[in-house]
Amino acid sequence: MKFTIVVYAAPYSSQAAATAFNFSKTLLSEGHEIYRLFFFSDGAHNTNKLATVPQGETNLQASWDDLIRDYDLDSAVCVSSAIKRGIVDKQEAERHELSAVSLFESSDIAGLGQLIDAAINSDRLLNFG
Amino acid sequence: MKFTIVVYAAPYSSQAAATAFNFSKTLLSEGHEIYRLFFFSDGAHNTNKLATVPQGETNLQASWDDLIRDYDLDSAVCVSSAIKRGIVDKQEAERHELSAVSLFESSDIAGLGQLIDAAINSDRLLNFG
Amino acid sequence: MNATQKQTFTFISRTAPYGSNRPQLCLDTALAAAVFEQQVNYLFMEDGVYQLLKNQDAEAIHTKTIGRILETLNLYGIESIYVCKESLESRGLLLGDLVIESKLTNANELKTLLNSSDTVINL
Amino acid sequence: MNATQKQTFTFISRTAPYGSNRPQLCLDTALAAAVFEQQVNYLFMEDGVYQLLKNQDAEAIHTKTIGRILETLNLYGIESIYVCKESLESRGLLLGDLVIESKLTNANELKTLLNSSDTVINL
Amino acid sequence: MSTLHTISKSPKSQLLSECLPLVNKGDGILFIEDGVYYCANSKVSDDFESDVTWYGLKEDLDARGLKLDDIKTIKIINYQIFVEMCEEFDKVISWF
Amino acid sequence: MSTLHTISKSPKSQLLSECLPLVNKGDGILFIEDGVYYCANSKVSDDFESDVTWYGLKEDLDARGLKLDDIKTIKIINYQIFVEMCEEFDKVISWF
Repeated sequence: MKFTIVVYAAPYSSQAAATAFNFSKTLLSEGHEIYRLFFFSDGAHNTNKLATVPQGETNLQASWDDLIRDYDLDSAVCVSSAIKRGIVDKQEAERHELSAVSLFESSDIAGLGQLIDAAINSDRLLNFG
Repeated sequence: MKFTIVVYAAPYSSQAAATAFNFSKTLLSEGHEIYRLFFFSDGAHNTNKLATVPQGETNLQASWDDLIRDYDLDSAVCVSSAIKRGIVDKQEAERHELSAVSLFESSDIAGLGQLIDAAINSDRLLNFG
Repeated sequence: MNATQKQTFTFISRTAPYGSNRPQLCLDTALAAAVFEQQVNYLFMEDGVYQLLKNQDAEAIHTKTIGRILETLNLYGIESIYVCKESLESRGLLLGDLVIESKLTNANELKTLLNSSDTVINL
Repeated sequence: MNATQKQTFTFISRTAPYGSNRPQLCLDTALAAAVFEQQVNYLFMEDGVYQLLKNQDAEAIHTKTIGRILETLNLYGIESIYVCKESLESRGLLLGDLVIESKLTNANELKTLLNSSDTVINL
Repeated sequence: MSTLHTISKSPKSQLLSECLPLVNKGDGILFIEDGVYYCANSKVSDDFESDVTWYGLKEDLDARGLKLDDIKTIKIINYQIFVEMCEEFDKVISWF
Repeated sequence: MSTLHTISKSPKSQLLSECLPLVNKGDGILFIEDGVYYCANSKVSDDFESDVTWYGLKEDLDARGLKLDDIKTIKIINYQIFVEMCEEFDKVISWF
């Protein structure tokens, strides 16, 4: 079955992003498919590649990155959510003359049309916030 | 009167960070003093220098940076909050071998002792979350 | 995207304006669905009805005034707008307090609406 | 910091564990205050009393188990621990359900506690 | 069309009373995250209606120390079964 | 010692009923952000106790279209007066 997972919440401050991650990991290991991950609003913070955590704690951003690469997932970050939060790829960094890139290469900046497309083309859409 | 302002909330997803900013700006323009700004938990996101906003909207991170520099404020970001969220200065970026710096130079990475110190040495401590 | 696939999206906006960005997220997503010519239902429920209050002016808090955007919701292809009767009444509000004329809908009608939706975004 | 300045900090922890990081923020700040040898009061109120339930095990959700940390709160120099009586009762909980023995405090005592505090962190 | 409703905030949120008027017969309600505290108070769970199926996420119940014997009408499921239930129901509505 | 309590979430949060048992005589309660919706419902504001002073932040009331004539017992203040009130009261407790 094809799922789309929408994440509205930042990592660490609430449990929702971790729940979305656990759900995504489980469905993939059960042989289901993820049509698209969509990071929306504060969910954009899950795709920041500059995070590190103390030893023994889980780096949720890096966990998402691993999962996306392991399963070659389509991972989209809402463009208007991302740039306001300092989540930028090379192209956005150049356009806005910013000093650095913060978005994992495993995710792409995308418009809200990608969320509507995902809703249409998935069997199930789940929201985590 | 000496104030300390503690910000727990990320910009944009809730109003709290904007309220903290408006309050801070008002108290300074009324001739009061800020002993310390302390960005805690998701409040750390207010100090990300890589953010841009569409024309006509307010870049809250840049507004904080302006205010901090204009009034030469002491601005501290909780270290454990910051690094988990990809908010790093040059030193943290080097220590964790990260590709970029995301923290405005106007703010400093600090421990929770700086919050206790601020509570002791300010006349008033206000929390915004 | 395959333009021939038309689905029913229902958006439930349950939160007050300005305190959080959830009303704006819900609206932006509904507008995107309308652009892609999907069937869009928009439901204001619980604190969400406060988004429709007249005389909002968010200038002082440096934000877009949501009430003014919602006034023209039907121009954007969102024509099925519902306001939850119970939510309005429990807040002491009347239809005349709102910026738009819309169907007052009770819980039973809303059940049917949700039941016939393909995707529900609930913010 | 001037070590001779001793103030009274009261921490009110009003939220359930794991769903948000607020219990952890409140605890970390209180520990910092204790390290700086301030007078620390710690109050569990509303959903915050759930932090004290026995038999927590957050292994399955990859988090530190808060209940286990709170068991040893007094070792860190936080000895004035209060649990709001009304909050416990309205949730159908008993003192025996909790990981620590602590004073059950009613609203009137809490009023006095807040009144005599220099700084209140309320999360 | 049947719907699985997930509720992820504590009873203080009043999410269940927001959700219930929109629940159709045959729907399921799954408590996750702090939503599992709805299972903690037997006064609350005794009122759960029987034309809806009630679920609680095991991982979140265990984390919070919520014992099984407090819970009468609620089926305990883990993440694997959560995924399976998303197949069984026609759609999922998240309440947060 | 007098305290100014700020409340910044809508009545759905139940923050006022959490706060009130801890309020001392002579304290102030200030509604900001979505907390100003406590001023919107006259059924609520009629119950406000008189040994506490009640305030609402003008900027947040204006943004939300809350008219003054709905509000009886509440003093409307702007950010400048918010700052002044922090001086008048001995400390501030934030409810969010």
